[in-house]
Amino acid sequence: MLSENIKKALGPLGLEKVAPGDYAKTGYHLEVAAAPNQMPAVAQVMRDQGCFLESLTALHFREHFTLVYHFAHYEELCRTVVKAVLPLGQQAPTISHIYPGANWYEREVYDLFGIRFTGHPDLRRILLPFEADFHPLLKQFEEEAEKSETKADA
Amino acid sequence: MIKIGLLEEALNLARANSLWPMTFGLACCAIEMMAAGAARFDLDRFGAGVFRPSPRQCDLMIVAGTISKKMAPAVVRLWEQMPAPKWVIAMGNCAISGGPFYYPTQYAIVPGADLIIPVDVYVPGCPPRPEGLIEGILMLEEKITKRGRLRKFRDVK
Amino acid sequence: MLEPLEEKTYILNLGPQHPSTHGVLRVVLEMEGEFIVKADPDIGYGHRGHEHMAENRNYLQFLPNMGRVDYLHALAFNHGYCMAVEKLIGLEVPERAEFIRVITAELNRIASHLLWVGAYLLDLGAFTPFLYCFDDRENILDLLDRITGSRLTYCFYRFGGVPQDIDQEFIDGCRAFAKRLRRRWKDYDNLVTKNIIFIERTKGIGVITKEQCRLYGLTGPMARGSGIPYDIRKSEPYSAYPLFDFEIPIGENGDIMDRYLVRMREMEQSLRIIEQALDKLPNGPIMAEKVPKRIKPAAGEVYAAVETARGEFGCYIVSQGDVKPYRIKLRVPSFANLSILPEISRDTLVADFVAILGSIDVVVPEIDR
Amino acid sequence: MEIPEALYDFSYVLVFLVAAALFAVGPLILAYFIAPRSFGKTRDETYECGMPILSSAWVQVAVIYYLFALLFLAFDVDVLFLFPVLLAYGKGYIWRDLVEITIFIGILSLVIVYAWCRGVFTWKRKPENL
Amino acid sequence: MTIFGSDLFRMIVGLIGVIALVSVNALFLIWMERKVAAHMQLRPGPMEVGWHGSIQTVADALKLLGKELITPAEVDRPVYLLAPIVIFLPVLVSFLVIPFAPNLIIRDMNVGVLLILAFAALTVLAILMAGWASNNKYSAFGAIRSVAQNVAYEIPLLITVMSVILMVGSFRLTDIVAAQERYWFILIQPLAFILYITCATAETNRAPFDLPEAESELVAGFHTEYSGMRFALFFLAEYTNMFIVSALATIFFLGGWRGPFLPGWAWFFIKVYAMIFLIMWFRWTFPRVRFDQLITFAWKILIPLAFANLLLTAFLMKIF
Repeated sequence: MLSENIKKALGPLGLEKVAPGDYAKTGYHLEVAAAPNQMPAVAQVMRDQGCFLESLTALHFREHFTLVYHFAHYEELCRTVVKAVLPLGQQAPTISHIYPGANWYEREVYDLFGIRFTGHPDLRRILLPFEADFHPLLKQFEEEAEKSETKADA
Repeated sequence: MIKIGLLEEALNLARANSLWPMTFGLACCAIEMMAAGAARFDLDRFGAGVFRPSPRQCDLMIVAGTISKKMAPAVVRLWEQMPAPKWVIAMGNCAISGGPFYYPTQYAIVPGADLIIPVDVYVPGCPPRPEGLIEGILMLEEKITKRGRLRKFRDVK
Repeated sequence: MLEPLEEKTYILNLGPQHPSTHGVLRVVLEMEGEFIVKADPDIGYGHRGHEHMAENRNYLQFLPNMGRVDYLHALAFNHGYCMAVEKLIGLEVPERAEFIRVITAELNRIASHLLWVGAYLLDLGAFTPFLYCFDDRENILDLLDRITGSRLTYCFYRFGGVPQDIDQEFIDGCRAFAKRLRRRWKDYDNLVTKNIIFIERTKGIGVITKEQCRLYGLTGPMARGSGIPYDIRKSEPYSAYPLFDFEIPIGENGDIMDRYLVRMREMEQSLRIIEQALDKLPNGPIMAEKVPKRIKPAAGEVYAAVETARGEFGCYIVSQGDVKPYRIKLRVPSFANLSILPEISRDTLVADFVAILGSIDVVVPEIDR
Repeated sequence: MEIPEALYDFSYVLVFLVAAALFAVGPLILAYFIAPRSFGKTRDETYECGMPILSSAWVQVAVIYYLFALLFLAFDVDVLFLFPVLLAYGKGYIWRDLVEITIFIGILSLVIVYAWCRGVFTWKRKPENL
Repeated sequence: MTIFGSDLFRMIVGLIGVIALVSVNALFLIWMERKVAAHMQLRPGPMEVGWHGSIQTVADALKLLGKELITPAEVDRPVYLLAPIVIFLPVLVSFLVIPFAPNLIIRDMNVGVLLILAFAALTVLAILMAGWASNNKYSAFGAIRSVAQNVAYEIPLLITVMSVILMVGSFRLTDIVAAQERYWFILIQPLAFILYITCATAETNRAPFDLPEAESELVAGFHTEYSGMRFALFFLAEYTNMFIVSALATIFFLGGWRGPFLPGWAWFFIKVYAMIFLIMWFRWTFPRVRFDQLITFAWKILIPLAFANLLLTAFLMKIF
């Protein structure tokens, strides 16, 4: 079983959480929580296990960002989600030297959230014009408090 | 420079019957624009099927799709590079007003082609059917000649 | 003494308005003579902020957007989003609805592939097959038009089923179309596949290895052309696909020719799926019984993947118990597929570059979202 | 005085050349007067897919073109020598002219064989062994 | 004086005739191209402007006449302005020596073939001027490609034409037609005919060899920066060149004006338009070849074949 192998391989890294996921409900076979600094090591393990990077994105919360990495495998059905909590204003290490495909994903996350990746070879905006001065997917928490739920429901 | 009534009218008639559009698609509507040029709808029937890739050789810019803020300068530049006389058709709701993508906090699109270039004919729809685009081109022809086509397109029953 | 020119390379803009960039892709090429030293795709000219929009609308209001992300295979995107929301709120879809979804999505896949074949040959300079493909495609659009009410940007699936049942006329139309398309393939074979110029232009060009596929996360015909039998319909079965018998065509060399052949054979497989689904079509409701009027899922997250004509579309929804999603990430196939372009276009000629770019089958608004 | 026939030929060619030039210039002048004018900052900018240009188009072309140009020059000049042969061929000598033409073409063919072996006809970004 | 008088008359009538022919022919050919393409593509083509769109191209021409002429700022002005005129020069001169019927020829020169071949080279020059002067990368590409392509295909073209002339022993076009009294040369020179059509398609920049204006790569190729009437002149020259190469094919291989029942000029035009139809057929059927394939095809295959054909012709002439 691939998920067992991944679990075994991730063991020595001392991650926060490595647990099987509820596939029927969330679509994950393995849920992993890691620190951003551990991401290159995790990515290396996933690469050695033959997985590919399905997607990389971020979530913006009031206190922190969460980087979400999805890994899947071509031959075997095993989707692994890795979450890394990143405090606001901090940089995360890049994994684009391990997965070249992550290059664009990290640029997109930088573009939309303003998260910088250390060691990224070419961190430019990708979707918005280069001269744009905002990061659109950052939540406006103050504004949201004003809006009532019923208003959005209409 | 020189305007002679009869000559001008003949030229307008010729212009109306030979509108060469630019190969220029922005989003979903571009596919319907292609469909309008393809076998079933065949814009070439009206002489408007010669899609020229270079703006220098076009008469008609069909703004087919959403204009993003990143794309807007290019649209303006392309329009300016077209030689006069030139016309613009705003195809689809996005090109008319931003369409389904416009809402108060929208950051990425230009809500309407007419904010950046002058538009002659608006063809609504999301996307408009090819028949709609053809109708728009026929309307533009009426606008150019102030009369209508050389041979009036018979109403399809 | 003659001074040598300072720089041998120069910069060429390909796009955003260029006949072969399929919309508004821009590629900045650094060239030396006719050879490409470096290709740097500059995307975002079709960026419409779908993901930002998702956070400002409720679940149902966001549904029409899915038809406009990838307008060529809109129904698969409908499917993926509906599946994700259904998983999130725990909704069972009746079997007949799943069958209808499969039939319409496969028809749409054929339409998408047909458009690709046509547009791709246009890139290679052959104009006529483009119109043949469009002619065939119009037949599919007629069928789907009857059922879904639109030609291109479908918004047909609902949470818990489909809003409209198919009728006998549609079924007969599908069968007639399958017959017609099979006949037409002979024409395509003679006109395109066996054409010596086409073979010369595509064999051994733009080769992608299996390892490259993995590192860049390629999916869909791009990966299958390189010999990776990865198809969500088989490897992570969803909807009614496990009930049908079909194959995943794969290539051997990973060149443009293989990608072309994979797509051509996929159309045949799609026809098989449609015919089987029509044969086995069960009776019953087309809508789940207890669909909540107001969709307000509990806090949680879900990732659902479907196979579109271009590869894996993954819909990642994070809910915080609100009527609006907290975040929707659309994992679109072309984004990853295009990211390999700088790697495989190094040291190629412009003509080959155009051919390689075309073989990726990019839909720019899908990449830019 | 007898006017040589070739002079008549030249006069025809000359008249036609002038007429062609006039025929081409006429519409251009007419168009200049009747066409409207457009405006815009970027109207006179060089077209490059709707983007501002990043570098001049006047750059050194690929070196392979020079190779082909040289090859062509050598060939074309030599092939021109065949023209007189065409008119004289088959008049008088039985086999001698065939042998001569064969030798001539044979030598020319060797050029192609040589260029082929040296890899002129394989396009690479940087030709190595030339 | 009388000779000169009649010469002057012949010159003027010929000139008017040729200009009329060039204009009408181009209008007709463009219409024909659009109709042929349309019917091959399951669509009707121009229909609404005149009967079956028959005056569509007149409308196009008038429109182009009333179009603004933009001269981009960065161009090399004199060369840029001269190019559309230069491309038009060889077009008219070539008609001087083409025999449409036994007596329907403006000036029967003894160097007819050479005249056409020599002036055809001017087309390449005009394309190079247009592309290079535009200071547009796509145009420059188109121009350089065009030159490389034209010089590569000129040699096999020359050699192929030589094998025909070898059999006739004259550069006079009427002599070549006269030599085909018993049989057309296509019967004894089929290989030469195929070679000639291939090279002629390439020389006129028609698909599948239309690389100088390859739309999907180079936008509009060497005339990307030309608008209105200037662009129309390039178009006009292209279609007239198509007529000229087809006329030469008719003269060299299809027996010129020869044919039963109908008058000579009718046969001539039937044959020419049949050839043009063939070239159009190529265009709407084949994908475009890649540039290096195009060049190496000429050097590796066409030139050796043309040489072989010439030697074979020379050899057979000695035997029979």
